[in-house]
Amino acid sequence: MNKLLRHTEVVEAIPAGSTIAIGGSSLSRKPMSLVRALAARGAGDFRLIVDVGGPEVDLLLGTRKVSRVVYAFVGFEIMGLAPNFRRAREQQTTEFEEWTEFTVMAGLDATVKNVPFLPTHAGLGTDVLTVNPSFRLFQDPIEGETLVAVPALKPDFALIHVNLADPFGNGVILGDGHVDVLCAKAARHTILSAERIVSPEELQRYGRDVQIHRIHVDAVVEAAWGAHFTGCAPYYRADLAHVQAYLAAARTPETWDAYCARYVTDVPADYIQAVGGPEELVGRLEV
Amino acid sequence: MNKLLRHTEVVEAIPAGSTIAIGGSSLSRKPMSLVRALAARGAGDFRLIVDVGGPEVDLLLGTRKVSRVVYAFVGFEIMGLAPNFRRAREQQTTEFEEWTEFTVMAGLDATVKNVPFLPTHAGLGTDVLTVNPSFRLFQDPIEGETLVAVPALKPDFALIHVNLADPFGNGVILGDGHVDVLCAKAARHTILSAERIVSPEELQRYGRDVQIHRIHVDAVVEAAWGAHFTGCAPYYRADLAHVQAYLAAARTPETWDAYCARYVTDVPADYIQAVGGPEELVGRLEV
Amino acid sequence: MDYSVDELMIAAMARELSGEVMVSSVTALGALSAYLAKRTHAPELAVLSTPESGMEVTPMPTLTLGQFMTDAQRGIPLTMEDIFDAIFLDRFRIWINPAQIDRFGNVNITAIGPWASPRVAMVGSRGIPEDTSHLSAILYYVTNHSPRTVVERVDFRSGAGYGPDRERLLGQRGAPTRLVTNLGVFDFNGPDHSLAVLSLHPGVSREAVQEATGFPLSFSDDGRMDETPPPSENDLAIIRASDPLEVRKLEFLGGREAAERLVQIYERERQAMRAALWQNRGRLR
Amino acid sequence: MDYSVDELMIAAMARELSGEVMVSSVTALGALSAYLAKRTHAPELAVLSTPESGMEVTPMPTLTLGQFMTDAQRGIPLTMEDIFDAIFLDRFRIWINPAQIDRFGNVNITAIGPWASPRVAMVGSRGIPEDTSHLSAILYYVTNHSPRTVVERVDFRSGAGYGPDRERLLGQRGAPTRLVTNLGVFDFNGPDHSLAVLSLHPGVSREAVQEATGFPLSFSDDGRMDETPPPSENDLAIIRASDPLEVRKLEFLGGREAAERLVQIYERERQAMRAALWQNRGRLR
Repeated sequence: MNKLLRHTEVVEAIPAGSTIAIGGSSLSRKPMSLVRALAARGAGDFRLIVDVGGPEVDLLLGTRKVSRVVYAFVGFEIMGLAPNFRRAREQQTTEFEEWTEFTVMAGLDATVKNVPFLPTHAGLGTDVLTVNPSFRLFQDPIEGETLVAVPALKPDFALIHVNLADPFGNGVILGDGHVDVLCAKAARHTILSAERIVSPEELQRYGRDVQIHRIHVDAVVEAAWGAHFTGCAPYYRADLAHVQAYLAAARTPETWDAYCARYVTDVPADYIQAVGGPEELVGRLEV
Repeated sequence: MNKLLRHTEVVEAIPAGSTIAIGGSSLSRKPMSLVRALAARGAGDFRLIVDVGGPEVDLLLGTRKVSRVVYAFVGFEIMGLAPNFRRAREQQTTEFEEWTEFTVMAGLDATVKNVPFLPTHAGLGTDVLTVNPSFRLFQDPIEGETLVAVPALKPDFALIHVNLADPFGNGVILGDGHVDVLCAKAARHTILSAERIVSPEELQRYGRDVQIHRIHVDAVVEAAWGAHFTGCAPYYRADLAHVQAYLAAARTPETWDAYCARYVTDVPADYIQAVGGPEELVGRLEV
Repeated sequence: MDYSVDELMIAAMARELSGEVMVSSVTALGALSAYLAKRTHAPELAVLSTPESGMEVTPMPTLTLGQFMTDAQRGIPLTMEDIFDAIFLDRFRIWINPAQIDRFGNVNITAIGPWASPRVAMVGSRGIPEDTSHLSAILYYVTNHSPRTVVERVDFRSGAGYGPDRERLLGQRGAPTRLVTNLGVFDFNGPDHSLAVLSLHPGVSREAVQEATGFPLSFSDDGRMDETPPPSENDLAIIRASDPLEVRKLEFLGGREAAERLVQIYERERQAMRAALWQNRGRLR
Repeated sequence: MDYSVDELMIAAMARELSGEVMVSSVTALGALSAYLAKRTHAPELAVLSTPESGMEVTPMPTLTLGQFMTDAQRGIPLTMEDIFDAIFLDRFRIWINPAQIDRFGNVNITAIGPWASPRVAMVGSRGIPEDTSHLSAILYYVTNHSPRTVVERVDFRSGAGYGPDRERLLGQRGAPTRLVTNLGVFDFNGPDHSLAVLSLHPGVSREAVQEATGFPLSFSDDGRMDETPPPSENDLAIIRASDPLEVRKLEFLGGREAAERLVQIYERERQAMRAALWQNRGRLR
């Protein structure tokens, strides 16, 4: 029942070509240590599913690990556009499919509910329906209204970063939950990274903040600062200084390669030291 | 913004013929004080929607306030069958429509999601589909599978009993939530009864236990012991001694009339005294 | 070793549970079999204390205190959505005790007689249709195996057994897999997926079980019938320690006798819970 | 009374908010207009501190601290499901700032140029399709009204304005109702539901706004154009007290200047939050 693994063990268990749903939302609680471990390995061709994506999508695109992205949003919020996402979209080096926030949720929920689709009005009158071939208009069988059929999204894996987890895979999320519960339920295999591993007894003190249930979880990785450079409320905020460095590095291939060598490829295990060490991080990011 | 009302004011605001969804589950956290107030008034013809129903449905049927019931279950659990429900079903004095636990949830959720139906496999191969004319089989537009279309359930009112509420309609549920959040969202008007009214500041200490949000709530009634004779965890358990008295009373018209005179019709305001007074209730029911 | 039929059934039911799945423990026999399985061969089970909460607790058979137990033991609160999602994802198990079960594993908790004009209106299908369209293990038990409970054909299908509807619409999803009664253990591997005896309880003859059944039963071909293994000493110790008030016996009693026993248990179970609660005060309530 | 255009816009935006609805406050102008409305004419608003939580807080415009604010002020945690349910039930309002808005209120945050081979790939439609198919008030703002932002026709419809698709599929559900820019306030009551001027900000001429707009604007028939009411002294006091770091100014800046200001605010906003957090320690974290 003990599901504790190392980053490398988890990453080796994810085959190239897998469809991977990623939790978090833009600059909040992205499973960045797992994503860096994926970005550092050889084979990729991952098919990503994100609702509100950000640095995780951008980093995997920038390290050429992605063949396809289903997304409602990919960006860096107030900090601007996602540079590698933008490049891949404009140069058409990767396949993209634009969904919307609720339809990504509905697609995951359809898988959870074991139905081929869920219906909605969302998307009607927009060009999402024009460019996304997965959606289908249909007449509902009760009232005859025209609705959008949102097809089931079926991730092989989900990557989710939580505040606390026990070794069995129960996870506590203290801040906003985003779509993480849906990702965990919909994926065939769910991998949690957690700021801290605690005993089941301690974890069960958190009541309804225990949002991820072990019956949906396959592996747990301990990862202090595991969401960095996104934030992990209420422990630490997003590191906008690092975001700026990232955005600057993404401008040219040379600076990008240097960024990856420093933070991703060569020293993934020493990432926390590379970004300044725990003390400096506490000083800059703890609230 | 202050939504505090008395039982009588609330009950007067519910027109005869209304469709009423009722929260709670069998012998747990049924809004019995509101139900007694409804049972004590003149006109009825209510159309009830319950997922797992119990004493609330039975009492309203026994006092002839109901013209139609949508239900997945009506019973008294370990204590046996619901006597007035059983009688009304067997004597066909009321219209019934049998649904299932998830399909009642899906029907309410369809209303919340503003779609005419939601799809499911639940019910296939059972006689629920044979006897319930509201369900429709259809071919899904993605895979062509045969699914059940669960039509939207549209309650005019929802009655929900919570542990704590603030005067604006935010409500705390400490034990199991049952389908109460769905009822509150789906109904055009939601009425909360609460064991205790607290300030917003106190209520907001409860984090994710604040399950009912005021944007979905129209009225709040203070009702200590408001779920009696069902239970309200973690405050008090179901009163099985009273259940036995209720079941015994329901055996003949005379004893039933006496029960109603004592506990429903004549003295609804003095109900807590009629069942023994707060001290005795604490002694028997607090855990 | 002395044991009673409830204990034999609980041990037999426990053997059917395994895997990292939520297990509902609504009835006493369900709760005890889940807990016994978890304490013996299946520690990975996620046993619940109520129909929708209390994951990771030690279930205690109870009449009214499931949610209090969640609190006392800091069980993980769930939602109805969590429960049905686990059902749709086949990560849920429940022992269901129907009023009627038929030759092909259709079950009835809705009505005796026609639905619209029932001779006895029972409770309504509850969540059985969801289970019998999704789970890969559908588990039934009956405490009073008789021609009135194990019938040729149910009056109403609250849960989908085998038959043309299943073939056309569901396939194996949610098909019945086991029946444990006070006489034996059964599966649905007889002709056309009909009820077949897997084992008979000690002292139960083929004739006795056939007589108690409303249709011709299938027996294994070699004429030798396995005997249901009795509960071990360890099984019995676990069962009795977790149900000192003997809530499990209620499911075998009828009418007045059940009512009297029930009132006694109802009074006493609060004491047990209070002791547990006091150990865990301090949580925000 | 001195005020700047951000304050004028916030006051104009606040006037559009009322009713017992959740109000998203993702952007600084959105947060401040929601809070101003709540403090003045619409105390019933349920203002959020993040896209999905913190109901019943005092929103503070912030770059990274929304969830911390929920915690500090014990805001009510919500789920994404709660948010979209509120949208589908028309109990939600949000001020959206699109990259492009066109004559008929279609908006674009997805791409400049064709979707499949964009000149500029932006962010993706996010939740705008949900809003523009369900809400009875759809509120847009633009801080740099120009022929590149207020255009004849958007390159991509991330949100549904008026047009044949709406007529056929949506009717009034989710139709655009207001646009507030740095030049004026607009609705969609021009010919065929096209953009029409409701009021111009003090000092803005008809010619100036027409010149900044990529298509012929509708003006009211009598030739007299209302002037947008300036923020009151009370409005200004509320705005400035709730945004002492002037996060609201960032939305009017471009490139390098924005980046520098942003770093300063980012450092300082933590101090403000820490002070608030310390007042509320003790909650289980």
